Amino acid sequence: MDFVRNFPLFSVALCLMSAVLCSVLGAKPAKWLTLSVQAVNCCLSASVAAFCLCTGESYLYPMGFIGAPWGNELRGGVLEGLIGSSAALVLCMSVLGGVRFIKRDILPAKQNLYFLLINLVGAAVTSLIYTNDVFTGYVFLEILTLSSCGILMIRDIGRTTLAATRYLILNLMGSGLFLLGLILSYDITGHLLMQSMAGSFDLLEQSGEHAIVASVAVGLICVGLGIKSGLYPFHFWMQDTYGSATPSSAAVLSGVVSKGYIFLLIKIMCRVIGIGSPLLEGARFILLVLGILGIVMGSVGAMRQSSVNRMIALSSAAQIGYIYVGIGLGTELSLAAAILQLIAHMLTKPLLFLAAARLTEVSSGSPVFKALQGSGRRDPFAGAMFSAGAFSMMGIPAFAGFSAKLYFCVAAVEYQDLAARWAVLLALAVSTVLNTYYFIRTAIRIWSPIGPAAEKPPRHELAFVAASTVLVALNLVIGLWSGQISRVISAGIEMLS
Amino acid sequence: MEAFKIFLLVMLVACAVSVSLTKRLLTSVIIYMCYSLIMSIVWILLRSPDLAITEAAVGAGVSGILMLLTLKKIRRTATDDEAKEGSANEE
Amino acid sequence: MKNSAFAGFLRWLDGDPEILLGAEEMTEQPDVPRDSQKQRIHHLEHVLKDHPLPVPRAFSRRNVRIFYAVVSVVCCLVIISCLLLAVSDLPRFGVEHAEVEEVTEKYVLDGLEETGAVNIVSGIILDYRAFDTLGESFVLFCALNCVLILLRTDSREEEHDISYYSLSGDDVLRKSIMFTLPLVLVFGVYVLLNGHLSPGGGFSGGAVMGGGLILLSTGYGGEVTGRFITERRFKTVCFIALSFYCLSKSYVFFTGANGLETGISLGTPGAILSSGLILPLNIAVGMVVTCTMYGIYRMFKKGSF
Amino acid sequence: MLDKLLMNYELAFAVILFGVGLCTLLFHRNMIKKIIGLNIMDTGLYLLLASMGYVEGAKAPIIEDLTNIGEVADYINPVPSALVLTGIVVSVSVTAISLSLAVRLFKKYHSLDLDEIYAIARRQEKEVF
Repeated sequence: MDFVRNFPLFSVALCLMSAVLCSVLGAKPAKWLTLSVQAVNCCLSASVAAFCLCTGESYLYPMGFIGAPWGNELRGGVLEGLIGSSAALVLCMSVLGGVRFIKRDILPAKQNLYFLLINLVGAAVTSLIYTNDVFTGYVFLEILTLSSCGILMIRDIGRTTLAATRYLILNLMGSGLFLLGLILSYDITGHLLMQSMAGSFDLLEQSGEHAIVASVAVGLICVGLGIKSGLYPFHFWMQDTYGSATPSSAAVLSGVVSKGYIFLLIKIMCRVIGIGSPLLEGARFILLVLGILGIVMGSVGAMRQSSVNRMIALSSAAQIGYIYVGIGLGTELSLAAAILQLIAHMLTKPLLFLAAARLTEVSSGSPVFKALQGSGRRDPFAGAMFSAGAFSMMGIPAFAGFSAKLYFCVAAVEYQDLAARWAVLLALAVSTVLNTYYFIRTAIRIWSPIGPAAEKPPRHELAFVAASTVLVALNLVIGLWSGQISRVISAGIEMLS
Repeated sequence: MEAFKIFLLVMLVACAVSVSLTKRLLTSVIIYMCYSLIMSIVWILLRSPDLAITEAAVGAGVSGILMLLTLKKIRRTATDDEAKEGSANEE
Repeated sequence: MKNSAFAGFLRWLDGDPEILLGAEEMTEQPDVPRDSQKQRIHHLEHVLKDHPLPVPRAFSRRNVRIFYAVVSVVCCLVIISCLLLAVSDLPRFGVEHAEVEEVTEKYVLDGLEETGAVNIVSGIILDYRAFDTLGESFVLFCALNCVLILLRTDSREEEHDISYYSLSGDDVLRKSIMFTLPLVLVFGVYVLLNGHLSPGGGFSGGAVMGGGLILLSTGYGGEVTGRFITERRFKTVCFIALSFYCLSKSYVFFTGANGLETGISLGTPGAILSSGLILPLNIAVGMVVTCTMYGIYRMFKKGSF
Repeated sequence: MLDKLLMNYELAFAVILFGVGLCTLLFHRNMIKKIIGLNIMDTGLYLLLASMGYVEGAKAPIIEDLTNIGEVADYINPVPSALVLTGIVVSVSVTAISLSLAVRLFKKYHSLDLDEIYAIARRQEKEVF
C-alpha cells in the first residue's frame, strides 16, 4: 500500500493533536504551531490529489481493521485533495494575515484558545471533506459548527455575542434537519457508509418502496446543509456575523466553514443519491431556484449596505448562490463550474475581508463608506489587494472569478431546459452588473483623493503582505490556467460517482 | 407494558408542549429535567441500558444543573445591578 | 413612509431581523471599554422604559406576539404532518429488518471475537466506529474551550460571587451529600471500568463521576474540590487523556489500514483486563468527560477553577 | 396511512417531539426556552433512531453467555444505540455552549428575550454614532 494513502488520516490526526497541544501552550507558540500544522496539512492534501491524479482512481481508506460496511472509512480522491489543500491553505493565510487583529480583538489570556479552535476547524473541515461515512460527517459537522461559533464569539463585544447566538441557533436547526435526514435514510437503507447506502438507494428506487421517506430524507439533508451554508432565505445571519467578527474569523467563516458544508452536500448528492437520480429532481429544482434568488437578492442587498464589511458579507450570499445554481443544474459541466467557483470564492473572500480590515484601520476605525474615502492612498498595499479581490469578484479576465463565471455560462448554454437556461443566464448578467456597480463604487471611493486628514499608516508587517500576496497569486494562477484546473476538477467529479 | 410505554410517550409530549407554555423559567427547567428522566425510562423499555445511564446522568443531571445555574447567575446579575443602582441613587 | 409596514418588509427581505423598529443605520460598533458600556446599557434601559420605541402600527408588540404564536403553531403542525406522512411509510416498528441484517450480523456474531468486548455497543463505538467517537470527545473538548472563552473571568472583580450562592452552610445538604457521594463515585467508577462488560462506558461513567464532583462542590463549596483540582492539574489530565486517545487511535487506524500487527492482545473475553484498547480508552474518555463536566460547572458557577 | 401510523406509534411520537422542539427552538423568544427546545428536538431524533433498532422480545446488546452467542435476532440492533450515545454527548456540549452564550448576553444586555436584546443593541449603536 502506498504511503501517500495514509495522508488524510495524518492530516486529521495532526490537526487534532495540535488542538490538544494548543490548550497547554502560550499564545505565541500556539500561533506558530497552528500555522505550521495547517501548512503541512495543505501539502499532505495536495499530495493526495497529485497521487490520485497520477493513478487515475480514488481509494478507500478503512479506519481500523474492518472496512466497509462495518467500520468508518475515509476516501481520498482528486477533488478531496484539491479542496482539502485549498481549505488548509486559506485557513493558514487567514490567520497569518489577521494576526494583528487577533492581538487587538482578543484578550491575551484567551488567544491560545483561538488557535485551538482554528485547529479544530481545520480538523473538522478536513474530515468532512475526506469522510466516506455520513454519520462521521454529522459528528464533524457539529465540531465545525461549535468551533466556528467559538472563533466568532471570542471577540468580546455585544454585537458579536448577539451574532454568535443567532448563528448558533440557525446552525443547530440546520444540523437537526440534517440529522433527521440521515436517520430516515439509515432507517430505509440500513447503512451509513456512502457506497453501501448508494447501493441500497438504487435497490429502493428499482422496487419503488419507501419512496416518500426517501424523498423527504433527501430534501431534509439538502435543506439542513443549505441553512448551514447560507442559502438564500437563510442568508440573513451573514452580514451581522461576518461584519462583527474579528477579520480572521470572518475570513475563516466565509472562506472555509461554509465551503465544508457545501462540499459535504455535493459529496452526498454524487456518491449516495446519484446526481441524476429522480429522487433528487425536486430538491435540485428547489436549490436551483433558491440559488438564482440568492444571486439576485444577495447582490441587491450588498448594494444597499452602508459599510464595507457588511457589503462583502452579503456578496457572499450571491457567490454561494452561484455554487447552488451549479449543483441545481446537475450536469457534469455545471458541477465543475460550481467547484471552480467554490475554490475561487474560498481564495477571494478572505483576501477581501483582510484588506477591508486594513483599510478600516487607517480610516479611524470606521468601516462606513464615507470614512473609507481615500483610504487606498493611506495604505496603498491594502488598497491594491482589495482592488484585486474586487476584480476577481466582478469577473475581470485573468482572475479566478472570471473563469468560474465563464464556466457557469458554458454550463448554462449547454443545458437542455430552456427556461432554466435563460433564468441562469439572466441572473448571471444581472449579478455581474450589480457586482461591478458596487465593487467599482467602493474602489473609486477608496482611491479618490479627498478624505479625512491623513493618518499615519500602520507599519507594514510581513505577515499580511505574505498572506495576501499568496492569495492573489493563487487567484491569478486559477484564472490564467483555468483550462488545466477545470480538467483536473472534471477528472475528480468522474471519480466521485 | 405496552400501555405503560404509551403513557410514558404521552407524558413526554405533554412535557415538551408545557415547556413552551409555562411562564416561569424555573418551572420549565424542572419540567425539562422530568422529561429527561422519563426519557431514560423509555430507553430502558427500548432495551438500551447504555443510553438510559447516559441520559439520566447527562440530560437530567448535568444539563439540568447547568440550566439552573444559568438562572441563578442571571438573577444574581440582575439583583447585583439593582443594588448598585440603589447605592448610586443614595449617593 | 420610513416606518411603514412595507418598508419594514423590505428591510426584512434584506435580512434585518428587527422589523419592529424604524429604519436606522446598522453599523458596526467599535470596541468600547467595559465600564462605559455597562453605564450606557443602564442609561439605555431607562430611555427604553420612558420612551418606547417608535413602532409602526401594523407591527405593534401585541400584534407581533399573536402573529408569532399563530405562525409557530401552524409551522409546528405542518412540519409534524409532513414528517408523520414520511414515518407512516417507514418499515414496521419492533421487527428485525432485512436491510440492517447484513451489518448487525457481523457486529453481534463476530464482535466478541474481533474486539473482545462483551458489551456490543462498546465494541462498536470504540472499535468499529472509533473515528466517530474520537470526533465526539473533541466535540466535548471544543465545548469546554468555548465555555472557557465565554465565562472565564480574569479579573478579580467577581470573586465575591462564590459566597453569595454557595449552599455550603446547609447541614441537610451536607449530610445527604456525605451519604450519597461515595455511592455516586463508586457507581461512576464501576460503570467506567466495566464499560466493555456491562452497560455504560467512558461517557456515562464520566458523566456520573462529573456529577459526583459537582455535588461535592455544591455542598462543601468550591474550596474543597479546588484543593485537589487545580487549574494546572485539570489541564494536565485533559491533555494526557486526549492525546493518549488521539495517538493510540491514530496508531490503530494506521496499522489497521496498512494490515500491520498492532501488538495489542485482546485477552480473555469477559475478564476485566480484556478487550485490548477498549478499557484504557474508556478510562481516557471518562477522564475527559469528568473534567469537562466539572470544568463547565465551575465556569458557570465562579468563572475560574 | 392511519393504521400504519398506529402500528408505528413510537415513531409518530418521536416525530411529534421533534416538531414541538423545533418550533420551540425557532419561535420562542426566550433563550433558555430555545435551549430546552433544542434538547427536546434532539431527544426526539434519538428516539426515532433508537426505536428503529428495537426488536420485539429481543435482549439488550450485551452477550450474557459467552460460549453461546445465539442469533442476530436475539439482540436489538446495536448500531442505533451507538449513534445515539454519540448524539447525546454532542447535544450536552451544545447545551453548555448555548447556555454560556445566554449568560454572556444577559451580562451585556440584561435580558434573555432576543427581541428585546435586538432593540437594546440597536439603541446602543445609534448612541455610539
